[in-house]
Amino acid sequence: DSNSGHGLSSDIIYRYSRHLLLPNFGVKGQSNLLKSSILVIGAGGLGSPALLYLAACGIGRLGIVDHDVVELNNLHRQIIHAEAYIGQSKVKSAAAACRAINSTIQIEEYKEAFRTSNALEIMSKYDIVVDATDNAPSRYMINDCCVVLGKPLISGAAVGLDGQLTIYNHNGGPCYRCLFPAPPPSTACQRCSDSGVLGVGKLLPNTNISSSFYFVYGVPGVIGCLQALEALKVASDVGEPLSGRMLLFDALSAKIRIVKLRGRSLHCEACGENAEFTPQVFQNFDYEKFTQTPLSTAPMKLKL
Amino acid sequence: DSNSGHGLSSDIIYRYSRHLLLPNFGVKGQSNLLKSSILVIGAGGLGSPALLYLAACGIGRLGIVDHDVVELNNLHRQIIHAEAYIGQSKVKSAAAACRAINSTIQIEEYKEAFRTSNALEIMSKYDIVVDATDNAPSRYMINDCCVVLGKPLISGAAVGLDGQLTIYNHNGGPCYRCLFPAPPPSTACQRCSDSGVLGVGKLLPNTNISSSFYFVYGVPGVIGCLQALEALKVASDVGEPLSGRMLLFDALSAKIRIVKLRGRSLHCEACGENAEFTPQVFQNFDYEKFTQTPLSTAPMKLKL
Amino acid sequence: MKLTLEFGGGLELLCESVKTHNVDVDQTGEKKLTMKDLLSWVRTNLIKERPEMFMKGDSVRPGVLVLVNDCDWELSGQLDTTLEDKDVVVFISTLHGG
Amino acid sequence: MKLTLEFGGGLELLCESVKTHNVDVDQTGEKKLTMKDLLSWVRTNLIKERPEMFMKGDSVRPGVLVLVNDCDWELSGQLDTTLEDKDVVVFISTLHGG
Ligand SMILES: [Zn+2]
Ligand SMILES: [Zn+2]
Repeated sequence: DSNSGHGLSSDIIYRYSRHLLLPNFGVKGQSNLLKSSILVIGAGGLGSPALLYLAACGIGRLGIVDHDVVELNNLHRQIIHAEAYIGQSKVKSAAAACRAINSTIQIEEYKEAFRTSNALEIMSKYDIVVDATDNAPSRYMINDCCVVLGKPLISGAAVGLDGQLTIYNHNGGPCYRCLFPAPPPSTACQRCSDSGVLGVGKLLPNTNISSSFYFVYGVPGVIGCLQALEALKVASDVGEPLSGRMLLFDALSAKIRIVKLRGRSLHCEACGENAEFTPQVFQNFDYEKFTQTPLSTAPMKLKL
Repeated sequence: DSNSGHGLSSDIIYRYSRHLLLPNFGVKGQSNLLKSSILVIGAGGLGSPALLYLAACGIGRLGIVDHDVVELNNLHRQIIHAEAYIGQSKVKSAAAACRAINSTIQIEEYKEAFRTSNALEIMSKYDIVVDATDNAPSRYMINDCCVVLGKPLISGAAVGLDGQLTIYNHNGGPCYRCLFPAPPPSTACQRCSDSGVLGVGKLLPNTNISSSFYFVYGVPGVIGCLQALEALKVASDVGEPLSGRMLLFDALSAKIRIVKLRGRSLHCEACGENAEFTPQVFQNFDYEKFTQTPLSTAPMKLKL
Repeated sequence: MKLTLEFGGGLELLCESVKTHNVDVDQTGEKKLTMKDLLSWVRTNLIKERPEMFMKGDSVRPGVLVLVNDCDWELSGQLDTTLEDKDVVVFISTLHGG
Repeated sequence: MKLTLEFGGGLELLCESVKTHNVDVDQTGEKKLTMKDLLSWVRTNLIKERPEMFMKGDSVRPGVLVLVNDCDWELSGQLDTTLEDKDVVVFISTLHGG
């Protein structure tokens, strides 16, 4: 591979030629991507498309965290996982898929739950964090860790017919705790597999089936794609990232709206003026107790 | 694998358990999916996510048509193709990826251009057609073939910052020719690789970079996901498919709007009352001449 | 005063699964209608079950984002925000799933 | 008469890349403004280049979809469609890429 002043080999130039053709992006923008590192927490419904697009686009170093194992009943929508990996870690499976589409980037595997005990060490190695998890305590923990370490957080969520996307802790914008200082009641914290914000029993009978399909995979697919896009904007330092704004996707009425959020709160316990959220405080914080919700639960069983 | 009255093996039940939990869908809906067959024409930017989600969801038989070969400069956004397939047919590559995530479905490979000479024979074997191609003559040809054979057509398109999605020739709704009886001027027919409806020179300088990213992959990712969703609605015969309506995605303003289209036109040359669009007429129709645009062109080269 | 109220993120389930409500809210006297007034109107007239999933004290429960004309209500004074005819108020529950 | 005009699918490039135009179109006499009138107004006032990419004869060129208040103009009478104050008219070019 020959270099000709711009620091990119001819293979790299050919691979990303569509990027390089973009004005204001070009070699500089692609070099920024290749030099940047992104940590994706969660390799499920949101993480699947996000990881594939991030690997394809040429993020230099990609970290993947998940403690789960690939199960047959994940495969109907977690499109990054191949059958050959059933019973093996989701991280190993996702990493193999990313390497297969782009061997020129570095992929780091964390086959463990993201917890206060390992969070600081893992996250400190990355520039940007993508939250693709599925429960309330993880969302608070990831936010606080980003604040402690000063990392921008690309946060996506999908339940039922609704999707949400924003960037926290970036460019003077708010963090998750600025918006939601107190945790919601634990009945509103149910996990993805429990089918909806207010419980499966209420959601489904009132939902028509075309909506139900979105529920199964449409919303995570779309939000996961857009999470990768926002991460790319931050990594390449071009474009206007979705900071201080939130994208709300309503699949039922097929509406996307972007709303303006408050700025960073002076009184925020994590990022406010008098906040004392040190690494030490973070490591001793009990997120399960705070949200009254476990970090992981046993999967639901189906009997026919 | 044991059967217990509902005709689905226990492995199948476990794989699709999230689907089976949906009311109004359940075993019947999943059986419909497993019995149905979908032909996806084009395994590029739109086809990549569409094929992965269709395979994952359990469409019984999936056909893939494409004459192209995987090239290194496809990989930055055509996330279905692994490096190991560079230089091999896109169909072979896409089929391998689909089989890897779901070996229980049947996948049929057509490593050839979709042309009037083979179109009727190939398409007649499928219930539903997904148009994921990138040029005007193919869009007219696929439409006409669907009309001749009476197949619903899930049509997606993505150029620059815009995406469009609708179902043609379904439930009394219009076909592509009902909407667009005459082809657009050939200067408006440029291919995806030529960067935009009105040519690369005009589009890019006026486009900011955050938009340019959508151009690279955001729009095809989102539209491809939604094409799979609409195909699923038709295949399972539940929900309200996007027939007689069109979804317009404007990535710049992050807006999705759904508009109401005209009904089937009595005067349509393909599907109208006095139309004589027989298989014979179809096979002799010159789509390249009609649209003044070639079915395929040499890829653009980049020099730095 | 005519207002459009929208519920999302699951909150619509508290009002019979209807997401959009075009409502007419009476004002008493000369005083402008505030978000505080509106919340109590919503609780009385729209919330059909489990009001504790919508309100806590005289504000919304934790985890609910309130938007007045597509802007976070923190920017317009929260409970003291005054409303105008044809304003659009959105109540959305933050999501955790993925 | 106040109208909102939107251009998409690349047609915005003919009007200096501006997608949304809030315009005020004068009516002459008592006659209602029709889409035919509007097209000629747009051609004169908004289209800055290559008018043949927008119009053909006195209608839009093939491949352009026209929507009046989110409905295909075929449903309202095409060129004869009469417009009301605050109507939204969208011109969108069909896309072929993928
Ligand atoms: Zn904060
Ligand atoms: Zn027709």
